[in-house]
This record gives sequence, C-alpha cells and structure tokens, in this order.
Amino acid sequence: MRTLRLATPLLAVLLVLAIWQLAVTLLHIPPYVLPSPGKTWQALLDDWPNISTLAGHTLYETIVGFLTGTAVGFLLAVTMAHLKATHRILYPILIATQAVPIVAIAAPLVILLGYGLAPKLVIVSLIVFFPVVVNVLDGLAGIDTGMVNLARSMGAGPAKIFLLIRLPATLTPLFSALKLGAAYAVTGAVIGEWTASITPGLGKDLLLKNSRLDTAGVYADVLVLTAIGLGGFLLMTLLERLATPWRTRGTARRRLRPSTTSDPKDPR
Amino acid sequence: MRTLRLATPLLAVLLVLAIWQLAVTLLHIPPYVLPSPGKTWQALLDDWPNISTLAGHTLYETIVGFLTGTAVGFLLAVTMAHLKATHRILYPILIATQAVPIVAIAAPLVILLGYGLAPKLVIVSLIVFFPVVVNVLDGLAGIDTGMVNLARSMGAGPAKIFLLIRLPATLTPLFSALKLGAAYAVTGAVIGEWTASITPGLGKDLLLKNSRLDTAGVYADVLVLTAIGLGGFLLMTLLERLATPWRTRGTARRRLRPSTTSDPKDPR
Amino acid sequence: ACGTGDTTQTADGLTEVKVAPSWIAPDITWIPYTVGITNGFYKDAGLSVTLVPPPDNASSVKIVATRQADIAETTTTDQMFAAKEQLPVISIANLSQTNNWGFFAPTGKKITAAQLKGLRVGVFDDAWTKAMLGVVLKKAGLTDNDIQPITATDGNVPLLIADKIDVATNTTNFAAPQYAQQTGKQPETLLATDAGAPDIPIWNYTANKQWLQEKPDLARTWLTATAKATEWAIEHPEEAVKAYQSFHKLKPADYANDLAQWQATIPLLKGSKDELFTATDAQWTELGQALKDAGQLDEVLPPATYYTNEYITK
Amino acid sequence: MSAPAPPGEPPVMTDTKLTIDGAGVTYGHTVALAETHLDVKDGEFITLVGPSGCGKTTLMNVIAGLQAPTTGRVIMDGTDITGKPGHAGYMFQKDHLIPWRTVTGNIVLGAALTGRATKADRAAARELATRYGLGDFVDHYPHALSGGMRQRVALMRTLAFHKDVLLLDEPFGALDAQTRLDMQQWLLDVWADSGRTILFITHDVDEAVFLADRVVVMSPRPGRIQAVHHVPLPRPRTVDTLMTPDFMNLKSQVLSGLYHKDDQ
Amino acid sequence: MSAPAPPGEPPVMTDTKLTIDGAGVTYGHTVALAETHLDVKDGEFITLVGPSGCGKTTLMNVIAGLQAPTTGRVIMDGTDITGKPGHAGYMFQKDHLIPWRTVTGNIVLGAALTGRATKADRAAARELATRYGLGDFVDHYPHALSGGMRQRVALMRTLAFHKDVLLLDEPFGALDAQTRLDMQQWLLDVWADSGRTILFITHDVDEAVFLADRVVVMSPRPGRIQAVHHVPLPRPRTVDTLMTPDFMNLKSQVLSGLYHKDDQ
Ligand SMILES: Nc1ncnc2c1ncn2[C@@H]1O[C@H](COP(=O)(O)OP(=O)(O)OP(=O)(O)O)[C@@H](O)[C@H]1O
Ligand SMILES: Nc1ncnc2c1ncn2[C@@H]1O[C@H](COP(=O)(O)OP(=O)(O)OP(=O)(O)O)[C@@H](O)[C@H]1O
Ligand SMILES: Cc1ncc(C[n+]2csc(CCO)c2C)c(N)n1
Ligand SMILES: [Mg+2]
Ligand SMILES: [Mg+2]
Repeated sequence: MRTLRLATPLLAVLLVLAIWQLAVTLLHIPPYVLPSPGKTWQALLDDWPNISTLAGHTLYETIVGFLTGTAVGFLLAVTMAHLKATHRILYPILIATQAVPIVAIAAPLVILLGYGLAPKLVIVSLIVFFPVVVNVLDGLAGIDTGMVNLARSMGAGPAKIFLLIRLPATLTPLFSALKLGAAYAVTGAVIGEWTASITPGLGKDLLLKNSRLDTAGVYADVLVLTAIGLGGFLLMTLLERLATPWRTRGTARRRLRPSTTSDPKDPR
Repeated sequence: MRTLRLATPLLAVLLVLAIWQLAVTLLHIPPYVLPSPGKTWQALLDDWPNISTLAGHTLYETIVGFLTGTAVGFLLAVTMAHLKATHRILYPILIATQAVPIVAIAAPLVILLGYGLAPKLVIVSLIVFFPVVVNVLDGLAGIDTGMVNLARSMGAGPAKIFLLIRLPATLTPLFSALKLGAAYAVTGAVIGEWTASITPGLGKDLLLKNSRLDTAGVYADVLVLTAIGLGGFLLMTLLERLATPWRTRGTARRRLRPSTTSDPKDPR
Repeated sequence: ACGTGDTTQTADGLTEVKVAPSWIAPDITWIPYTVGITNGFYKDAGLSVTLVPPPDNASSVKIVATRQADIAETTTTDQMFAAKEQLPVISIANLSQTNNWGFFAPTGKKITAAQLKGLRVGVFDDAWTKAMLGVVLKKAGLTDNDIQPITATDGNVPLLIADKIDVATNTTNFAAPQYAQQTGKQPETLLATDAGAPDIPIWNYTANKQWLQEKPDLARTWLTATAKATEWAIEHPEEAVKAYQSFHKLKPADYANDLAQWQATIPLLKGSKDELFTATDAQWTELGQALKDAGQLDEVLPPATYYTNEYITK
Repeated sequence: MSAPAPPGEPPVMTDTKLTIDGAGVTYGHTVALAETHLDVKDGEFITLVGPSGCGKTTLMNVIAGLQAPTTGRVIMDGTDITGKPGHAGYMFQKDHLIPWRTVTGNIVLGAALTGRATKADRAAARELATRYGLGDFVDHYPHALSGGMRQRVALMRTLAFHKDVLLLDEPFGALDAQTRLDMQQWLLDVWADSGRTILFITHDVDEAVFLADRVVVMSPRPGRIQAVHHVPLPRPRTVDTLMTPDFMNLKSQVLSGLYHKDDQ
Repeated sequence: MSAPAPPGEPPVMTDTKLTIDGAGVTYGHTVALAETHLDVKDGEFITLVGPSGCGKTTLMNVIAGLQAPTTGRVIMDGTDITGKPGHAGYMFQKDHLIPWRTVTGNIVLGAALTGRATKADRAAARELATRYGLGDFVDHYPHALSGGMRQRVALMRTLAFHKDVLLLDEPFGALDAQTRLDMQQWLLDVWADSGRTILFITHDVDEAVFLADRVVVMSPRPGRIQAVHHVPLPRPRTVDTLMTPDFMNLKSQVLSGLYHKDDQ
C-alpha cells in the first residue's frame, strides 16, 4: 500500500511521457513543434550547467514572490474580513488587478521599479496573492459561528479569536490557495522575466531558445519549471498534512503533547 | 445603509481613478507610458464602435472558456475525490499544466487544433479549471463526515450523497473557485488571442495599439477587459448568495417552499 | 529608477550607454554591439555599453523615451508612430538601408500579391508588419479582411513548414536561412518592394532627444564605435558570429544558421549607397506617405521631425 | 435479572430480526466495543443503557453498517449485512441536520436520498412537524431552531424514513419532561401500529424500562453486554405504569446491574 | 409556588450578583424570549426549566453577552454588561469542542484565549480529566470521543475558566445516570467551595430541584418566567435527599407549574 502510494506519482510521470511520445509518433509532430521526451531529456542533459544556474535564479524569484504574495494576500484578506468598509472598497480593485493583462502594466512597472528584482516580485505577487485573498476571505466568512461565540463568551479579543479559532478553521481554504499559488508562482516568475527584467533566468532562457527555434531546449526548460511548480505544490500539501493532524489522527503526535506527566493508563 | 452598500463600489472606482490621476500628475508619467484617466476615457469613446464589437468576441471566448473550464475542473475534482487512484495519478499532471508557460504550448496547440476558437477555449479552460479542481477537491475532503454518514446510513448511493450532501457542503470553496475563474477567464481569453488565433478580439486590438505606441488606446481596452472580469466576478458573488440562502436567512424564501398547505400559525 | 539626466560613470572611468534592442532575446542585429564590446571598440572610445532588452518588441522606443535607455534599435515605423504620439525620440541613424521585408511561401508554391486573398498569413504583432501588409494589400486591391492573419509571437517559419500557414511575412535575412536550415531548400519569396511598397530602411537607431541635447558627443562617439564594430563584423563574419555566440552563451549548434542570417544581413546594412547609417528625407517621406495611403497615419510630418544625420561622423 | 444472551447461539432463528454475532471494535489499543452477541426478535423494543464511552454508539454504528466491526458480523433477516448500510433507520446522537434544508426538507431527507421526495412526503412531513410543535418552523433552516427542536426534527426524519428496524441513539436527551413524555407515547404508538423493531439508547433508566421489551445493560469500557432484563409489564403502558411496584422493582434491578458499586 | 419576580424591582441591590432587567429577544415576527426580569444573588444556584424552544438558551446567550437583547439589559456586579461577553463561564448546549485541540487543549481553552495556557493550567486540566474518567483521553482529539465524553470535556472547559458566574445549558444531558450523579455531586462541591453563582438549564425536574436554591420555570413560546420556586432543602444534599417528602413535594409543585394541562 505504501509502495503503491509512492509508485503512483511515478506512474503519472510515465503516463505523461507515454502520451507525449505517442502524440509525437502518431501525429507525426515534427521536433521543432514538439520534441520527443527523449530529445527533451537529451537537451536537458546537454544544457544542464546553464539550466541549473538559471533555475536557481528563477527558483529564487518564485520563492520570494510566493512568500510576498501570500503575505500580502493574507493580510488583505484578514483586514477585509474584519473591516467591512475596506472589503467593499478593496475587493473590486483587487479583482481588477487580475483582469488587467500583465503586458499592459509592464511598461509603467519597469519605469517605476526599474529592471531589477522588484518588478518581477511584483508580478509574481500579483498572481499569487489573489487566490489567497479569495479563499481566505470566503473561508473566514464560512466559519462555524458556534466556536467563535464560545471564544467570544470567554471574553477573548479579536486577535486571540483569530489566532486560535478562525485561522485554524480556515486552514483548508488557505492551503488550497497556497497550493494554487505555488503552482502559479513559477508561471509568474517566467512572465516577470519576460516582461520586466534584464537579469537571467529560465524564463528568459526559454524565450531565447524559442526565438532560435530550439524547441527541445524550450521543453527542457519547461521540464525544470514544471518540476519547480510541482515541488512547491507538494511542499504545500505536506505542510497542510502537518498543520492539520486532527484530520488524520485520533490522538495528538507525541511531540505536540506538552510535558506529559506520564500516567499512560487511567487507573479507574 | 443600502445606499452606502451601493455607493462603495462606486467609491472604489473613484479611488482608483484618483490614485491613477495622482500617480500620473505627481510622478510626471508621460501619456505614452500611462495615460491619464481622462485621456483613456477619451480614447475609449473615440474608438467605441470598434472596441464594442471586439469586446463582444472576447466576451464570448471568456464565457465559453469559463464554462468549459469550470465543467472540466468540476468533473475532474469529483472523479478524483471518488477514485483515489485517479487522484494520485492525475493531480501531479494537472499541477504540471499550470507550471508550463502557455507560450511554450501555443505552437503544438495550434498544430493540433488549428486557429479557430478551439485553441483559445483550451487556453481559457486551462487557466480556469485549476482553481476549481483544487478548491472543490479540498472542499470535498474537508466535509463533515457526520452528514455523510447519516446519508450512508439511509442507504443512499454515491450519486445522491454527492448531489444532496457533498455538493452543497462544497459550495463555499466552489464559488471561491468560480470567482477566481471568472477573474482569470478574461486574461485567459487575451492570452488565447495573442498566442493562437486568427479571429479578432480585444486582446489582439491591445497588441496592435501597443505596437503603434497608442498607450491611451491600450488602456481603453484594458478598461473594458477589467469591466468584463469584474462583471463575471460580481455575477459569481450574486449567484453564491442565491445558492446559499441558509447562510443569510432564518427561513426559506417563499418561492423555495414547495406547495405550502397554508397554516401560518401553529394552533398549539 | 526613473530616468535622470545623469550619465553614469563606471568603475573604470567609462561612460555608460544603455541600448534597447528591438527584440526580446539575442538576435543577429545585436552582433555589432557584441563585437563592439568584445573587441573593445566601445572601451577604446571611453564607453561602456549595456543592453536592455524590451518587455515586448514594441517597447524599446518607450524605454528610450522614458530614459530607461539612451538609444533604441527599432523599426522605422516605430519612429513614425513615436513622432505621432509625441515621444521625445528621434532617429539618429539607419541600421539597414533597404526594405527586405516580404512574403515567404513553401518551395515550389510561388505567390503574387493578388493571390494572398483568402490565405493564412503568418504575421508578427509589430507596427512594421502591420504597415507593410497594409501597403501591399492596398496596392493589390485587397483589404485586411481578405486574408487570415495569424499572429506568431516568435518564429513563424515553423508554422510555414508545418503547413499551418500558407505564407509567412518576415525579412529575408531571418526567414530564408531559417527555412533553409529546417528544410534544406529556399522558400519562395515575394518582396514587398516587388508588390508596390517603397524601398525604405526597416531598422534604425533612435535616441532620446534630451539625452542628445545633453550629450551630443556621446551619441556621436557611440555611433562611431558602433560603425567600427559593424564594419569589422562585415569583414569578419565568422569571428563576429562566434563572438556573438559566446557572449550570449548561445548553442554552437546554431552557428551555421546564425552565420547564414548574418551573411544575409550584411548586404542590407549599406544598401546601394555603400555607406552605413546615413538617412535621407526621401526615405522618411516615402514611408510616411505609404502609411498615410494605407490609412494608418493621418498626416506626414516634415522629415526632420523623424530623423537627423547630425550625429553621424564620417 | 435474566441471564446474558448466550454467546454461542446459532446466528439465524425464526422470528429473529437482527443478530449481532460477536461484533467488536478496536481503535489501535483502545477497545471501543468488546465482542458482543445479541439476538433481536422481530417487532421487539430493546433499550440499551450503559456508562458514557462504553461503546453504545459504536454498536449502533456497526449495526447501521457505517463501521465495519474489527471482529464478528451483523445479520438482518438472515442476510449478512456487516458493513452494509441502508437497512435500518438510524437517529444519531448528534442531530446532523442538513444546514441548507428546511425543517420539512430535513424530514423528507431519506426519501430525497433514496429516490424522490414527493409532494405527499412533504405534506406528511409538515403534518408530523405540526403535530409535534414545529408547525411554525416547517420552512425554517436548522440554525434558527432550539436544541430540543433540532432533536425532534432528527427523530421525525428517522421515522419518516420508514424502515423495519430503528436505531435511536439518545433521541430524547435534549427534551423537556413533558415533550419527552409526548414523544415517548408517540413512539410507542408508532411502534405498536407498525410493528417495527427498535433499538433505543438512553441514559434514563425510567425511560429504558418504560419503553422496552428487554433492557440491555452494558458494562463500562471496554463495553460488553453485562445483563439483559426482560420487562414483562403489560402494554399499552401509560404514565401510571411508572408508579407500579413491578416497574419500580425492574428499575432497581436495572440500576443495580448498571452500578455494582455500593457507594452513595 | 412562590410569586413571579416582580417586574419593577430596582436594578441594583446589595448582594445581587446578576440582574436581568426586562431582557427580551425577537427574531422578525418570532418572539424568542418575552421581556424577562430576574435577580440572582451572589453565590446562588438557580436552575431553569421550561419546554423546548421557550427561550432558555436565548436567555443564556443574552446573559453571556453574545446576543444583544431587543429590549432590556443585563447587569452584573452593578455594571451594565448588556452585549458585553467575557463576564461569565458559559457551557453551550452544543459542546463546541475545538476539533484541532486535544482534550487537554480544549479544557485550557479559556486560559489560552485570554492569556497563555501555562504548564500549571495543563497539569490541572489533565488532573481534572483523569478524575472524571477521561485519563486515557487527554491527548485525544474530540472526534475520537463519545458523546458523553465530549460533554464532560465541555463542562471541564467551563469550570477551568474560573469565573464567578457559570451559565450551564443542559450540561448533563448526554450522561448516564451514574456519571450524572457523580458530576452533579462534583458540581455541588465546586460550587460550595468556590461560592460561584450558577445558572443551570435542565429538562430533568429531579435534577433541577436537587441542585437549586431556586428553580425558575419558564412558559412555552413566547417564553417568559412563569414561576420561581424556592428550594429550602438543607445542604449538603445527597442521593438520600431525593427520597425525602419535602423533595417529592417540591418536585410535584414544579411539575404542575410547568404543565398546566391536566391530561396524562
Ligand atoms: N435565527 C433565528 N431566527 C428565528 N427564530 C429563531 C432564531 N434563533 C432562535 N430562534 C427561535 O427562538 C426560540 C427560542 O430558542 P431557544 O434556543 O432559546 O430555546 P430553548 O428554550 O433553549 O429550547 P431547547 O430546550 O429546545 O434548547 C425558538 O423558537 C427558536 O426557533
Ligand atoms: N477514532 C477513535 N479513536 C480512538 N477511540 C475512539 C474513536 N472513536 C471512538 N473511540 C472510543 O470508543 C469508545 C466508545 O465510544 P462510543 O461513542 O461508542 O461510546 P458511547 O457508549 O456511545 O458513550 P456516550 O454515552 O458517551 O455517547 C470511547 O472510549 C471512545 O473514546
Ligand atoms: C527570431 C526572430 N525571428 C524573426 C524576426 C523578424 N521579425 C520580427 S518582427 C519583424 C518585422 C520587423 O521588425 C521581423 C522581421 C526577428 N527579429 N527575430
Ligand atoms: Mg454515544
Ligand atoms: Mg436550548
């Protein structure tokens, strides 16, 4: 069972590779449109020193942008959940930011922020923050009022109620958003590199290879980008498991039990 | 209070316009980088016959793509929630689709699907389906087992349990996803028009204007795109309200009460 | 980061000049800058040249207009629209001297302008393509609605080879070598100039007007050094392409293609006049008139609004 | 006090409706329910009493088919239904009202889940609700009900589900004495009319004896059946029954079986 | 039967802990609680009985400050605390255990919410849990507890919150007779030791009389205080108290106050 669990993602990879290979073979897709998995792998190996360095840059942008976007989204959601006025004023604005094509704001962004890391982070954050806002906001609105009332009856302040009741109750939508964000952050970093940067990265490299019709090289980059996105997603899934032990366990993990005054059996 | 409610989105619009105007004035941003709201409005009015026609096309792609994406995402989530095997195999693949920059798949997409509506719909769907999958899947996993057990004890089949218990319990995350999807769908349509299409639309128009350095025209298009995104989002918010009356009301709406055998007062 | 008037001095006492190329990624038109840098032509002139690629291939003029860069490599149409939108930029030199833009069809499928009707035409989303296409169609008695324009964000040659488009619009120096590389054959070519379009330069160097005013000599020095580098690259195509490849960390496998493209570019640089850079009133007026005829421009301004030869030193 | 049900009984008997054949449940090291044997006759009214946490709810879950027992099996009408739900009407200890269904909607839930809730079902549900004091609330959502109202709705939902076997887990725990008496009487009427088989968990020994044909007493954790008391009191039973010496006698028997300790 | 509390009483009295001064709650057209007046003395043990849906929980919510009454106010220690929570320990009718906190974590919730749950708090919580039969479960999450166990944890949480005034809404509803007796006894001990003021809702008239200084009887919807019975039985009370004629007498008084109807 356990081995099966570990085997399925592998199976997924094999499945994708099989479909990919089949598509290339059966539909006679030429390599400059879609290279075979083998060719892509070869391109990845050939260009590895370069790709690995660039991946480092892109990974960095992805992580910093993800963290910034998450933090901003979370703070916005919390503020908006508590102040109805900000909610009604900010929400339409936030949605607007998602409907604006990034290319349209690239020029002002570059002009305001220059070509460094800043505009890239803004672009990644802009993509990541939105699911966090929507999910956390809806999650907070959907909370069981019973527990909140219990906490209120104890005279707890909004901060404490938030930390001990609302926040844990919102973990599911929050983690959904973090998973979305982790998957989007890579794309964000790529778009950031395209629109607003002179610094190197996989996104730039992809563009270069694409313009030079090096399709195998493009897909080698895509493979690495996908791996980063998947990695982020899986990391969030793992964090979710750790953050919600009561969903899968009957008793608390041993290290979560503070100072056990060892009486393993009730002597009744 | 009611007028205040209606006034706040208007306030939001005014706020954005004010910030926009201020930024342009104070930072001395030249009109070819960021035109003032007034100039943008003028450009919108000047080009209205053209813009309104194109907006129709883009709106159509947005709606059809949104519906397709939502349907696909929903079906995927439901399948994956019920068949653990598909879950473990499909999930990594789905995440991968989000980490792949769309430009990288534009070429094969066109080769496979041609230049019509199809590749655009695929691109919009690809963007919209993902939040639906993640949110619905997590929502379904987080359901109170008590109600499900009750339904099971009544010998209900999985389909009925899904329709009457799981689905309504998942409405909050589902609508969160629909809101995200509605905001993303416009961007999706624009990217679709850029990468793989022959038919006209606001996205294409935006590119043309951009290439002619007609920044005011670009922002006029952006204004319309934003309006479409906002409209979709608000529509979803409204639908959510209608779909979850028990959250805001103590008794069912009159038209939801089937065949009332009028005894308004309990004669006890 | 908003552009200031100051010229930055680098650590080794060189003056920095920022150049915004016309393409988002390294391209053979970058060869002169690369050679200028690697062969020390710029350094010898006291310059340090930095390349600032644009977010999209329509933005280099904007970058210069806002002084994020000093000089842009753009198309002449960009300069026309820049003047119309009153961007503070002016063309200071032509990069190429001829119009080598046209239509490319698969080997054996010759086309004429009239035959474009109903075809799937691969286009780029830049102003030049739009302008030339308009001019050619107009001359052939067609309109934009008579063809199916298909936008390619990157190369459109693959689409042509895959038979996903009937005709690709491009320039001879890009399309022909690419097509040859993939198929081993030459594509059928219909040059725009053979379909009624004027023979005017495609690419030019455009500079910020204020910068020119502040540092006229810097502009001159840069043009002179760039001319030197260009001449050297024309003389030594193999070395130039190799330098370009290693400077931008490009794949050696592309060497043959890059060399072919550069060799196809060389004849365009001087045209029939056999000299670099110098522009004429006629070129700009003709272009303006063509755009006006195609309904893309309302009025043609005096040529001096578009360009100046003032910074070219012989 | 009658003898505990002999463990080795043949699983299928004539007129036996339900057999719990050695069912036991373990969570890791916690024994929630020790191996349990019980035969329930067709139309019998069984009440279950036992200390908190002894496994009463666990036993109900097993009979309802919601939980596969770690050992043993459950047989209804001669068929092994272990782990197969849908054979009994089950009222849970928590009310589990569906927040998005009105009172009527909750009462007809069983019909809706297994087919279609017809107009007749809804009319019947409204009538039921009106009869038992919820006439003003048929269109209310559960969050607007009081605790006792919710419990009554849960009971009506179980009864409206029309099954031969009813499993009721503390159905009257949140009701006041008067409403409780009304509901008990009503339940007895329904039972007498329809001949259903009922398993009823309660903490009220009066209630246990008053309602039952047999009272099953469970021991503290790990829970097992400790005693089964036959209640030969004549039916129909009324409030007066509560005062009879036979009743008092039986009650004290059950109580003493329930608590061996002699303190208090 | 004593007279109902006169409505016009001055709101603040010496040795009055809590005054409910004309508090009433209306939802749209539904009167959930009619205007109610009640004075509770410091250290008094009040029990509340009344039919399902009469507004007992609503009254508790109002006193706890969770719900602003439509009319009237609540005064504690001479201060108006209407709509201001945090002045009383409140055990809800539903247990509302926090799913992500263990039994210990739930018991120390009050401390955690208003400051920090110290080691001593946790040790005390574990001791409490062990004393009342939950020693094996201190590290369990609520979903692994039985109904009665959950209720006990909720009660411990309320007591561990150390407030002068306790509002208990059917705290023993899900407990078996024995555990219930234990818990009643324990509650009386705690009360006697600490001198807290207790308002206690129950449906068990025995329990109401056994525990109370005064039994408050509420009328059916729309709920209002119908009668207040003084219980002059001597303390400490034990199970024997339940058999005394005085007790029987009081019980039947309360019952007859509760149900005017002469049927059954
Ligand atoms: N949101 C609401 N909308 C309408 N009516 C409500 C709402 N909340 C409560 N009520 C009504 O208020 C009345 C009093 O409810 P309350 O919970 O106080 O009763 P109770 O005396 O505690 O009953 P029980 O003993 O059953 O718990 C009930 O009739 C209930 O239906
Ligand atoms: N998931 C679980 N993990 C560990 N122990 C569990 C779990 N679920 C239930 N238990 C234990 O099983 C035992 C029996 O629980 P059950 O709910 O059947 O008791 P009960 O007799 O219904 O009690 P009550 O009268 O309090 O409702 C309890 O000790 C409980 O803690
Ligand atoms: C990799 C690459 N492919 C094609 C072109 C050509 N191109 C792009 S836009 C345009 C019109 C005039 O600028 C032309 C010819 C290029 N520059 N780089
Ligand atoms: Mg139980
Ligand atoms: Mg209540």
